[in-house]
Amino acid sequence: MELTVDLRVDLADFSLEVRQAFASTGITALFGPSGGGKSTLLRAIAGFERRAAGRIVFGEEEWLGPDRFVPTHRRGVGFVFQDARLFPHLSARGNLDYAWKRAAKAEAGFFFDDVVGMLDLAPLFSRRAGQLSGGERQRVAIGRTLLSRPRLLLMDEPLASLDTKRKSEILPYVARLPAAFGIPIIYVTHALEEVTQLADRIVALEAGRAVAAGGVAETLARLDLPGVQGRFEAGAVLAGRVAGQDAALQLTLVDLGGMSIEVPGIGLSPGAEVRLRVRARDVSLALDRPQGLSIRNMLDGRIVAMAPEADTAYAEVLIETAGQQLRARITRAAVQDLQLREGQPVVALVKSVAFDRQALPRAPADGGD
Amino acid sequence: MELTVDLRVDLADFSLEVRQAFASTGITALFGPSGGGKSTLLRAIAGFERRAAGRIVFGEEEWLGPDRFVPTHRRGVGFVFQDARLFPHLSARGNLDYAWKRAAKAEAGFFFDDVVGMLDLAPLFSRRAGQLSGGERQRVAIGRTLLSRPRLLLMDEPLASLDTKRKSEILPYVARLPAAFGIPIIYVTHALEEVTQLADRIVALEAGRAVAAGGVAETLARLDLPGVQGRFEAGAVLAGRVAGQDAALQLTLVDLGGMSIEVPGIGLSPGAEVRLRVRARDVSLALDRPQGLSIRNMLDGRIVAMAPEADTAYAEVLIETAGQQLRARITRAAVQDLQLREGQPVVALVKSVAFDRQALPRAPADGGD
Amino acid sequence: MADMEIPDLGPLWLTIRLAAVTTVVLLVLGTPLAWWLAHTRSRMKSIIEAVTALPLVLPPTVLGFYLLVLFSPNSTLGGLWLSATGSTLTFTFTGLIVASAIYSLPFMVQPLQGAFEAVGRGPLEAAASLRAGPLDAFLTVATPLALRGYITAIVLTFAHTIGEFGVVLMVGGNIPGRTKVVSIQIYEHVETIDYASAHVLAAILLVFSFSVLMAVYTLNRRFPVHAG
Amino acid sequence: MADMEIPDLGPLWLTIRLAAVTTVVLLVLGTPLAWWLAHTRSRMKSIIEAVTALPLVLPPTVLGFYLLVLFSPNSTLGGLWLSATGSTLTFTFTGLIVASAIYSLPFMVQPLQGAFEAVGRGPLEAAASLRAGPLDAFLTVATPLALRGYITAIVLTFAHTIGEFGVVLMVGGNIPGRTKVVSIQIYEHVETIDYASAHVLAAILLVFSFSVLMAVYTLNRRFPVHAG
Amino acid sequence: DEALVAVAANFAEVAEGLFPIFKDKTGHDIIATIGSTGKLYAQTLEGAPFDAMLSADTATPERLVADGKAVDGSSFTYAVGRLALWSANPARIDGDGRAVLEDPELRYVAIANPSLAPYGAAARETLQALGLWETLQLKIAIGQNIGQTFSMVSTGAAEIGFVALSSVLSPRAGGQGSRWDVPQEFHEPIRQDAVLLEHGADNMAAKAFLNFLRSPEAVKVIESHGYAIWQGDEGRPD
Ligand SMILES: Nc1ncnc2c1ncn2[C@@H]1O[C@H](COP(=O)(O)OP(=O)(O)OP(=O)(O)O)[C@@H](O)[C@H]1O
Ligand SMILES: Nc1ncnc2c1ncn2[C@@H]1O[C@H](COP(=O)(O)OP(=O)(O)OP(=O)(O)O)[C@@H](O)[C@H]1O
Ligand SMILES: [Mg+2]
Ligand SMILES: [Mg+2]
Repeated sequence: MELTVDLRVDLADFSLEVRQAFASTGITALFGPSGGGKSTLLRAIAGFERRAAGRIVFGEEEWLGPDRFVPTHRRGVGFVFQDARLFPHLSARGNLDYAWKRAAKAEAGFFFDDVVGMLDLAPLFSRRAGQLSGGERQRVAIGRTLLSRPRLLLMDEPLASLDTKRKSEILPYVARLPAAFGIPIIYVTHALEEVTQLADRIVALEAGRAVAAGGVAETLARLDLPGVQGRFEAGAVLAGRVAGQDAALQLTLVDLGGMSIEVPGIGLSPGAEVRLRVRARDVSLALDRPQGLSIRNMLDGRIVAMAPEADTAYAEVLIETAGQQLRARITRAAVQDLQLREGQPVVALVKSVAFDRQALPRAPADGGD
Repeated sequence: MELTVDLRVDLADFSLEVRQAFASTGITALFGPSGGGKSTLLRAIAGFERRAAGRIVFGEEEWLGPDRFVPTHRRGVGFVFQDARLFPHLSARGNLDYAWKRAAKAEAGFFFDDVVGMLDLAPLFSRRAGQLSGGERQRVAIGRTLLSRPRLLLMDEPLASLDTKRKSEILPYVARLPAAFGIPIIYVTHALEEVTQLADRIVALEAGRAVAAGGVAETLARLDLPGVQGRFEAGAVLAGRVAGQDAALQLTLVDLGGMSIEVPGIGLSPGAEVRLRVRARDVSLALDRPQGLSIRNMLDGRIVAMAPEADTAYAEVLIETAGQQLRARITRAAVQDLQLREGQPVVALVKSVAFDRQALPRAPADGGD
Repeated sequence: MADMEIPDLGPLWLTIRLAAVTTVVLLVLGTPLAWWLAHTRSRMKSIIEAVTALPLVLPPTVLGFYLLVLFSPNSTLGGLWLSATGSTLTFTFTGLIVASAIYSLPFMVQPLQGAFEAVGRGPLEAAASLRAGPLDAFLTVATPLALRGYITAIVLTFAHTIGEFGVVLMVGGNIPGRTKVVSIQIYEHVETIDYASAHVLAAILLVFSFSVLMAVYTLNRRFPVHAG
Repeated sequence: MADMEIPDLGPLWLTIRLAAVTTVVLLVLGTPLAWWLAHTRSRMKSIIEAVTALPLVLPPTVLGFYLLVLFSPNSTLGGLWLSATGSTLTFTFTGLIVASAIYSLPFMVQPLQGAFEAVGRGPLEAAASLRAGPLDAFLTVATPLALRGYITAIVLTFAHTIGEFGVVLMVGGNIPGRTKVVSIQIYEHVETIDYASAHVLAAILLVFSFSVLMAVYTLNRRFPVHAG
Repeated sequence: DEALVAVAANFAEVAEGLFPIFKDKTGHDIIATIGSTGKLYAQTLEGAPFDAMLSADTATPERLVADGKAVDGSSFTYAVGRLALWSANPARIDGDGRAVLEDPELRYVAIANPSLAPYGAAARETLQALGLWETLQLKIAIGQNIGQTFSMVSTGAAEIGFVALSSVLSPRAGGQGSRWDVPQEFHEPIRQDAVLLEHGADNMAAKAFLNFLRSPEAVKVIESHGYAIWQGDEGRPD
């Protein structure tokens, strides 16, 4: 069910004004600087923000309208809060049961154990919220929300307090939720890595306005996004199809439409669509194909745009390769040395290890971008 | 003043047992998986944990002993909490003033404006805690703690809720605190990036025990650390001295002891010691020096160790170069193709952009590692 | 100080019944009022809050006097009640309950309101996001989190109703078996210089109340709810 | 209902003084007790909590009687007091304050304890890390965060002391200008069937109390402290 | 039959002694509700189901008759109270009360509230008669009724006080202390009137009880408690 939002929220020194449709499947990343209004938008969608005016429609249901306000518990949204908000009077187990008891249970009961297992919650069962570490609290909160089987999942920086290892365990699970249970997710995060690993679409919020929205690939490829995020993490997303597997070396061959590259093994059958994020800082350029290098992915392409960044050592280079766009971030010194110009053919070198390990299948039902 | 800790804290299902000295200058990263006991240790040092038994000595002062318990406010520690803990009855400004009024003020008053400016707090002054976004709350909390001018600064994941841009603005400031005010910092984080950009030393906590401790370079170079962190972010740290600047191209030349590399301009005068973190995934290997490449840093070295990772596509390669160690993470496919062996001479290719932008001077007074 | 025989315990049971019923009635009525006061932004809030506390400032006998006038079959309210129920509000157990409830209202409402305000919206939002409807969230989240407020409210209401006698005496008329509660009985013993009986009754009352209170507080410690 | 002339207002001022002083005394004594109860892990806690509520369960006059025994110069306490201060506790304003404070203790302690428990340790830890000593943290953090509890406690104590007269009457001896408070005065008017004067005095008392309460609640709304 | 009789608190003990005798004699049950006269009046006015009232004064029955709440002509004086100056300390009062009242060491003298209790009014008249009312003003502690006044004295809070002789003579009081029986010419007689209320106009038990109060049997009991019997306006009781 699609969620369309045409909202205005006026707070003391801040106003949010967003008109946006959120696709009915997959994950939409809500992305943007701190104080941009991400939590406010999420709260309005959940029905926590009584100051919200406008319209919210989810599928056939009008949640907010001129004379209508559907309360949260009737919206069936799940909300993972920035501060976990566990119930302090219940144990971790009690918190999970609370959600589970009230869930709309169509399927069998294995789901409970499933969530508990994935988030490794069993050892925490007997603890109260006050006896959990920050990360543990957040894990319980995520589990609790999943167990309530929402129809729409709103997650406000759910993984910020988790360590990298945990995060990499939980991310794929979250990524599978939309397909597995047919629920869309709106996911607030600061981490571009999470965006590329999870999201099908991005909505970038800045100062209460949606400044960019669309498929992850297109949106990330835009050169003006760094303003939102800082240049360090910018990159582009390549779409392709699994062409083959090398089980021994744990590599997957991905066909980008004519050209192929190797990525660390992702267990997908040939033909599956994949999305690979390449950070601009992980792409090097060469004039010719070099030899004897550990870098094994070399993509022939052409420079389509070049933007030296004033005040820094860098230049952003946009390369067209295999009909897709790739960004490279190299030093201005290298631009000078190699005498790079727009239109010039180059070889883009991409370390295969630079691909996100959890590069994920696009949700099959998703035709959004 | 050095902090030595010989502590035991028994909680319901968890016990912390740490015997560790923390240097009197610079920043020590407290690092480890969620639930490892980082917050518990920090709370014990601050004097919040009455269940702590053992000894804590800070300089000449015994804070905890068999018959001694110095209360928090007499320890003069500043604490940035994982959950900001702003006073809800005060505005942001009120929170800052609260700290400032009670600070031990030796220096002039410009410090207040300094902190406010750096954290960009002025626009938030009139807001209450409930009217701030998650990131804004945390910024105010950091400012509040800095304004109290602690003698020892304890920070519990202070930047987890901040976006990359903000983070990159605040990190250098935090990094400068120990030198500028002569206070040591113990800094809890999950993000290895923050560790390398900030820390002089690491203490890794796992299941309540310190599993690794020492200088950032040595500790990160250890191959067993990935267990704590996940392999994706592992790397090594190179120490060097500024050799020169190229103002036009915004590059700084760093001498690693014989070999030199270029990093994005860091405004330091020649001779200054610097520390550069190189992530294993950013290092490529070549058999010979290649030509026509945008990668400009090529370090001659020798493979000292090689560890293929079972179940993944990767191999970790430890390289000795300029008397220091560098780690490379390349595919096992590349190891095969290039026929790499221990002892073999190789060229390590490091994209200069792969250096952390905020590579920072080591605190001058620091002789700890 | 002559005879130490056990005095008539009828009034004690009547008192316990009165205190229990009053507490329950006030729980039922005071909870929504306290909830409303804790969450409303209405301009009426301060006025209602002030009115809620007013029964306290009148001397009990005087409040009792006004309630007597209000409840009397001669008055509109009392007349309506009489024709609706067939019995009067004055000099009946029902009337005692109504009077006690009015007098003890602030003891119920004020602590509850404070507790609900301290709980805040956060946990309720969390509950709503887990499909708990308002009543569900109230019962399963707000109530346990406001437990300390409930204990305060119940203890103050219950204890105060046990000890109160000014209002009860006036409205109830001290009729044995119907409206003669133990506080009046003790009072009478003191007034009629039967100190021995007064001591015995007071001791029984204190021991009983102490036991109830201890039980309440011990249970509360055993199953604590902490906000921190 | 004859003469509508304004009755003697002396007792009203005395009452207000008594209520104010009692409230202040209880603030001073009740705060540390409530604080201790909120934070202790002592086994004594439940017992002290129960004892704190006990004054309520005795009828005021009866409590007054026992206090009279306790305060009388023939008793140890009363005798000590007499030799130490040169005046008795009975039939004096000081004695009234002590008696009122004992009786109203639960109204002060219980709401405060609840409020302190709701504040929790978090904000206090934050304050300590900003170099605030315990007293400082208490005054600048715990107190404002427990404001709602203070308001409840002060309102209940103040209002109840104004309305109370059983204890006051017994211990104070109703001496004009010294211990004759307005509640006794109204009571007298009702007892002597001088309803007109009773009405006037009750109205004055209600209007005064309502104004004070309104002011308190309105100020509280103007400068609110919310936990959420 | 059964009757609900409102009894002034000071007479409660006597009344309770009379009920069993009355029951033996007539078979009627009397249930007593005890309270201050003012309270009982207000309650009667508001419809309390009292059948008869043993008031502590004469004014209240008169007023009830005027209000139409009591049967006209049914009121009579069932007892006359005796005032005593009493101290719990056996050595405090020696003979005439004047000496102790004038004693500068005296801290407090307790009296009942003159505007509420007839005993209080009598105490005031006594002090006025002795010429001490003005000088003792700041030493007078006032109890709301004669029972409270007795409490004040018996606890020692007030060294002396004007209480009901019936209280002092009561076996409950323990027979200790010292007293001065105030001569009856010092004050108006403390007449306590009984009246049949409208509610009990047809109540046989109530009527019978009022009659019983005047029987020699009852009079004996009443007198034994320290009350006198009203002999009519012409003659004072001894
Ligand atoms: N109740 C409120 N009253 C007034 N202003 C508010 C209120 N809540 C939030 N704001 C302001 O609205 C803006 C948006 O806040 P919001 O919490 O939506 O940001 P965010 O994008 O979630 O940021 P973060 O990433 O830091 O959590 C902020 O500037 C914040 O200060
Ligand atoms: N009050 C308590 N009682 C019992 N167990 C506790 C208590 N506080 C923490 N724990 C447990 O102690 C362990 C360490 O907690 P701690 O908060 O120190 O972890 P942490 O390293 O800070 O983790 P995170 O990164 O998630 O914040 C956890 O397993 C936690 O569940
Ligand atoms: Mg937010
Ligand atoms: Mg922690």
